[in-house]
Amino acid sequence: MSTSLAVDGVVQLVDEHGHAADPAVLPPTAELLAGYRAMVLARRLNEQAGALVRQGRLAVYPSSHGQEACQVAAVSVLREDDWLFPTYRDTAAVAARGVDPVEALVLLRGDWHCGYDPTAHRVAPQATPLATQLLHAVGVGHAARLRGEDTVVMALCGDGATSEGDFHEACNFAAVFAAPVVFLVQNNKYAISVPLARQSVAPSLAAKGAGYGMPAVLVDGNDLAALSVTLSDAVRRARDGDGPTLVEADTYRVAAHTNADDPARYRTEDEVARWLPRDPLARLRTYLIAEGVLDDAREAEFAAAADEMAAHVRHGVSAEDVVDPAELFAHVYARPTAQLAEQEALLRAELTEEAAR
Amino acid sequence: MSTSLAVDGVVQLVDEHGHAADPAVLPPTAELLAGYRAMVLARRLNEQAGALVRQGRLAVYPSSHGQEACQVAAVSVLREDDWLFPTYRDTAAVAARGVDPVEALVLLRGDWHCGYDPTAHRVAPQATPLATQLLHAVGVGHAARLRGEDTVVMALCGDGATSEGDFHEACNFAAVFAAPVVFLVQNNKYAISVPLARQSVAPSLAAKGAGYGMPAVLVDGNDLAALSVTLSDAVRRARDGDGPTLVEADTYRVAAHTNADDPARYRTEDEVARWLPRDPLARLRTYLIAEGVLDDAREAEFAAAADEMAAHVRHGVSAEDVVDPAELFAHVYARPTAQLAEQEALLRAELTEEAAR
Amino acid sequence: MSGVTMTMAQAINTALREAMAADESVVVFGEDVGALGGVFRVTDGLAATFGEQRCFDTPLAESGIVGMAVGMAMNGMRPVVEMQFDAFAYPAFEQITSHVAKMASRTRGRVRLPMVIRIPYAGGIGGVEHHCDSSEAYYAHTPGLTVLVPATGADAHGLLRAAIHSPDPVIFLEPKKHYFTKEEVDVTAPVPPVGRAVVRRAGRDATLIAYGPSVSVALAAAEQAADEGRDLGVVDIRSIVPFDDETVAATVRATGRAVVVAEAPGFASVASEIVARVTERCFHHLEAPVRRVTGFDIPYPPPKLERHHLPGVDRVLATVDELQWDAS
Amino acid sequence: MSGVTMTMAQAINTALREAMAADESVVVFGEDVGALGGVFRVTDGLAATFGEQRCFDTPLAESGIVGMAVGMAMNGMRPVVEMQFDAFAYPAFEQITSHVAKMASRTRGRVRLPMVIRIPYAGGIGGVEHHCDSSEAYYAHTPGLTVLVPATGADAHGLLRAAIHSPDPVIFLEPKKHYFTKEEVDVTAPVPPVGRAVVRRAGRDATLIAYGPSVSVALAAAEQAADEGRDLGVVDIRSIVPFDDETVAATVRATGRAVVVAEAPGFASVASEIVARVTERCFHHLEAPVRRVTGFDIPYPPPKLERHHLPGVDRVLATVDELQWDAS
Ligand SMILES: Cc1ncc(C[n+]2csc(CCOP(=O)(O)OP(=O)(O)O)c2C)c(N)n1
Ligand SMILES: Cc1ncc(C[n+]2csc(CCOP(=O)(O)OP(=O)(O)O)c2C)c(N)n1
Ligand SMILES: [Mg+2]
Ligand SMILES: [Mg+2]
Repeated sequence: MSTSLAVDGVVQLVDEHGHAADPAVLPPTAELLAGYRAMVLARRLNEQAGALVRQGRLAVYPSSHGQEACQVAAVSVLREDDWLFPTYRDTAAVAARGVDPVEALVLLRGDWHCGYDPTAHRVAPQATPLATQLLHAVGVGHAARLRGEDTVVMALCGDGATSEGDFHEACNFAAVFAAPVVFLVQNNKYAISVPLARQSVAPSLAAKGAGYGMPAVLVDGNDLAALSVTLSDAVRRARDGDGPTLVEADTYRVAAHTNADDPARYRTEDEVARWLPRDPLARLRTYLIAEGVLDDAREAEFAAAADEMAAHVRHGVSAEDVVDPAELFAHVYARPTAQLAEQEALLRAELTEEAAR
Repeated sequence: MSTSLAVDGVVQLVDEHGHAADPAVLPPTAELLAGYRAMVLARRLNEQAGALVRQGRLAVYPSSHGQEACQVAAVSVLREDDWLFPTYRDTAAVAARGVDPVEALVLLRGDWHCGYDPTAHRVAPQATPLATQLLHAVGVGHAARLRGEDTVVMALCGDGATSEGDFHEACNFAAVFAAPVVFLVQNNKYAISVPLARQSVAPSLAAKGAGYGMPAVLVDGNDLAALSVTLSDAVRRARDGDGPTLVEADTYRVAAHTNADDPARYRTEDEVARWLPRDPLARLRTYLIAEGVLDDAREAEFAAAADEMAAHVRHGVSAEDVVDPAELFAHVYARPTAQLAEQEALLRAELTEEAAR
Repeated sequence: MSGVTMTMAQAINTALREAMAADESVVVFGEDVGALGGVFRVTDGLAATFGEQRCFDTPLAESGIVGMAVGMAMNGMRPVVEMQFDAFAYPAFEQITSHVAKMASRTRGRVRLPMVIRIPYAGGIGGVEHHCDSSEAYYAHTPGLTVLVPATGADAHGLLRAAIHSPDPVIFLEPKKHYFTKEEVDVTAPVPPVGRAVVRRAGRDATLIAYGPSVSVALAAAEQAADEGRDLGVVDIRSIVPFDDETVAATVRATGRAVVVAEAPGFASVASEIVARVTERCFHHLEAPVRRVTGFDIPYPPPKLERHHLPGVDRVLATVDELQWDAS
Repeated sequence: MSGVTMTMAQAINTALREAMAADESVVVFGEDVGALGGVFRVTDGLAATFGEQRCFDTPLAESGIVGMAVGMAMNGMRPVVEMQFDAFAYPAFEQITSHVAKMASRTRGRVRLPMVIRIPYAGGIGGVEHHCDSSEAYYAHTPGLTVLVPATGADAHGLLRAAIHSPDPVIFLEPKKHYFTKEEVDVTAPVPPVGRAVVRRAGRDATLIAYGPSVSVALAAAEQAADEGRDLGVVDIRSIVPFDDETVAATVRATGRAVVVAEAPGFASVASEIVARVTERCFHHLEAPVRRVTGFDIPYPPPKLERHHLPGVDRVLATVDELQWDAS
């Protein structure tokens, strides 16, 4: 669809009042309803994880509150054999992909660096060093192409991450090799405390696409319909061998960077308040109710699913699932070196002694 | 001048036949004549250095043959208190800036890493690690601005270097801080053996400017007049506090990457031959002769200057100007550490013993 | 001592303030150092006090930050930049090794880079991956860099003043587990010299050699050993480069036994270097080989397992026990 | 031995060819590795033989090359990438330390990265700045990396086969001064194991411990010492990580004296590590402290001065002379 590949202007299909200017270009209603349900779960996951942090049961949680449309759309446009490359903020997307959120939260609970099997769901570990994972995404995509597979890779990053050299190298490699990658930049206006104006003085982050010879789209990141259509187009191009696309999602980080952050130091409550009416859930809800496909029963059903997921998360995160410290040595090399075996033996002896005391 | 800031199309003022479509927009003839003279010297320096390599008196020389218009224009638009950031290929530009070419060739003769005083001429050391120097250029410019100085920094790099993360970070930092930097990319179509098509599939390298919110210009890199006008405009903008400009010079590396290179492995003689008629010296010569400002006497005068310079280079490069090995320890820290003093003593003792044998 | 009680973060903040007040050319920049005052609040209030020209946020790019600092230092400024966490300094590695470390040598001393790269460093705070690396070996191995690691608030203050004053580039490693440790700091004390270790505790039986976050561990171990009748000295290296052979070797010669304590993985580390150079210098005074208690040779563990990795008092004392006491 | 005379560059080329022929998932990429065949011609003809899908040039960006290799290794390939010169691997340092080294641990072994990073390495060729760094310490200190350094054509061939076959990421350091050294290489010899040192020369009086470009120096020193009546053994480490303590310690215990020879600056280096671990293991067998002959702690010198920096036979023998021969 050509509208979604227009660089000038923001692609928006459902406005903040839940109104669709041209319902004909919207995804099927069933799809939107499923997307709404997924956003309800994503929001609940953000809330539940936040609560667990306040209770001291999670060390830290970077919330995607306000960005749920991105979290859901990034995943819903993928096939099972496609890959997702999420960041630390994209736990909800990881969960939407089918990864048990309890496994995803292992990172933030501090048990291990990655709690799920990346190959099982084709979800890379949530990346902490900014923009670095975008290159891995290109490599995964290029490898698939070399084998003649039509796998597509969805690679996420933030507005801040676009300033890193690795963002540049990833976009350029993807373009030069026509790698099947969709770069989704969630422009939530902040990198911790640093506002967008300090990352870029370009008219948009999508404007960077031109420099790579890559189609780029600026889309309302709180409009699930617009995101779905735009990302689907981009995925189709990638799948067809037409190379990567850069998608900038115009959204907002409603919550603090993490619980450890103090946004009062760098932004006003007013600013946050101005974004609340653009909430991705509210507008789609309005639209779906108006369309007559969302009613109280359905809402209750979704809420129940969210409750169930939240209960599962609460229970799972609280379970004392202690990792054997010896595992620290187990994976460094496929076969532990003599040196690591020695160090493991030392630790084991200490632990035995500790236990005996 | 607005034409020179147009992104679409290549800025060209004097075509390869020496014809100027609109003489009114050309720089003053005296300036062009001086530029021609400087190109004659630059070409001669390239030739002389090449000869010294063949004679084994220089280890290596990356020639800017064919790129002399860039080498000269990059420098002629600068004020004495501006800064130049050259690469390994820009020895001719360094010399055009007033640095003794013998000092510049110290690097390639293997005596030291940088043979001239960067602060004396405001010429940074010729950079080897690609694109890294562009960030230094931004820093030098930003420091000047913080002190209220109107210094401008001319930062050079090649087409290959634009793929490096540091290129991206430098452009972005410069744009965000409105630093007084002119980025001049000499797009000579190759990075050693790798053709432009492997660096970028964008319509031009100038297209990258948009992603930084930076004006960008594509200019005929073999047209000294066009380069002078374009770069002067960019320097003026920078000086006026209007921030950086990206200038892509469309040129060609006529010689091998260095003497150690074998271009037959990756490009045809035909391709090179197609570029020869676009030679920067020939066209300006034609133009200046037609204008009646260049005659045999002048040419002889320029040739004599070139001869003199070449003789100076031959003589200087051949002089046995041995660096005291103890200097290896002298500059690592402002005050050598005890450890380095020990190591220096060891070396001195060895040298004394060696001499005694 | 006319000290004021403050955290290490405040001591560093104070040093920055003093340096900025004393010298217009001192500028502070990095990620989140402006309005936020840094994720550890080390730069708190500097932008407000000195203005956005003197303390400012940059785009999110570490190579960019260090590279820009190089240029500013080339042009008369004294930049003090912050890398947000140890592992996030790695994108700047090329700038650090190929330029920060080499510019003075490259230019025969004509261009020196008086700049400081501050790095919140090492573990012990339960941080997730990439937030707890001990990266000193990378810098210490790179000639041209000065590498300082304070262990106390007073040294954090004093050594940072010295670092900013230095004509050479300094990697300044701040043990983040001590950021909020309170201590009496005399900000009027003379600026300590770069390149001098300090004996934190005298001891006759054996010497513990430590730096940064491991100094407090070594002191606690010495305390406990004293209860058990063994008199351990503690040397705080403080300045990894330049290294103070004199102080360290003198102490080890006196005791004949030494253990090096450091958080970083031991292989090809600063601890290896200390073992090697102490042994070279004190060989015939040694009753036992100099031993190391370091982090394991593994990537930094997840928060819940870090206590197993980090050198603790027990592991230090167990190693001291192995120093062949029967032999002497 | 059914050997063929070839240069080390050809030996590596042969190993690449064999691996590519044997396994479709082996791909080679980097800067100038395609049509040009690499600036040292190590990848000569691979693109022609195996096609542009299997051997190709990338945009000029080292972090990009390594990062893309990580992704390809995550997805079933065995990438073998070339960094054009040692110092040009530094832009990839973050990818190497934060991902290449850590991916397996991060994912509890679920994602391993069978990839090789080939680096033309060290000095002795009169290269300008940034072309002669000895960077092994950076990699050896980083847990999760295997670090191999061949000293001979046969090992270059054999160890590269082993590296490509390894389930773990390997940093493969190729001593560029030997690229054009000719040697008989038996390409049918069994692939050597990773993690084993080799005794290149037996010797009773003292042991020279070396790797990569320093092995030939150590052998020449031993040769000369023999003329002077001193019998020096030479151990070639070959595999810095994993390290073969057994072979090294056994040899040193037998001689009681050892000198480590390496080009890299000595401070916090692999040489420091070897001194430390040999001393820890052989303390009571040592007649003298283990000594180091390394590069000075300075940035790599300009071409005309490099001979003063690099460990040479004279410096090695002078150091051997200092191993307290009177004492025994
Ligand atoms: C290479 C690197 N540098 C610094 C950091 C520290 N850091 C973590 S999140 C963050 C801000 C990221 O902003 P953005 O990319 O916009 O993503 P968001 O957090 O808004 O989702 C920073 C600086 C990091 N993780 N990696
Ligand atoms: C970071 C880095 N990587 C690799 C190299 C090796 N190298 C030297 S020149 C060159 C090609 C540069 O091409 P380009 O930027 O187009 O400049 P040109 O040589 O054409 O002037 C390469 C790959 C280097 N100097 N620095
Ligand atoms: Mg953001
Ligand atoms: Mg080029």
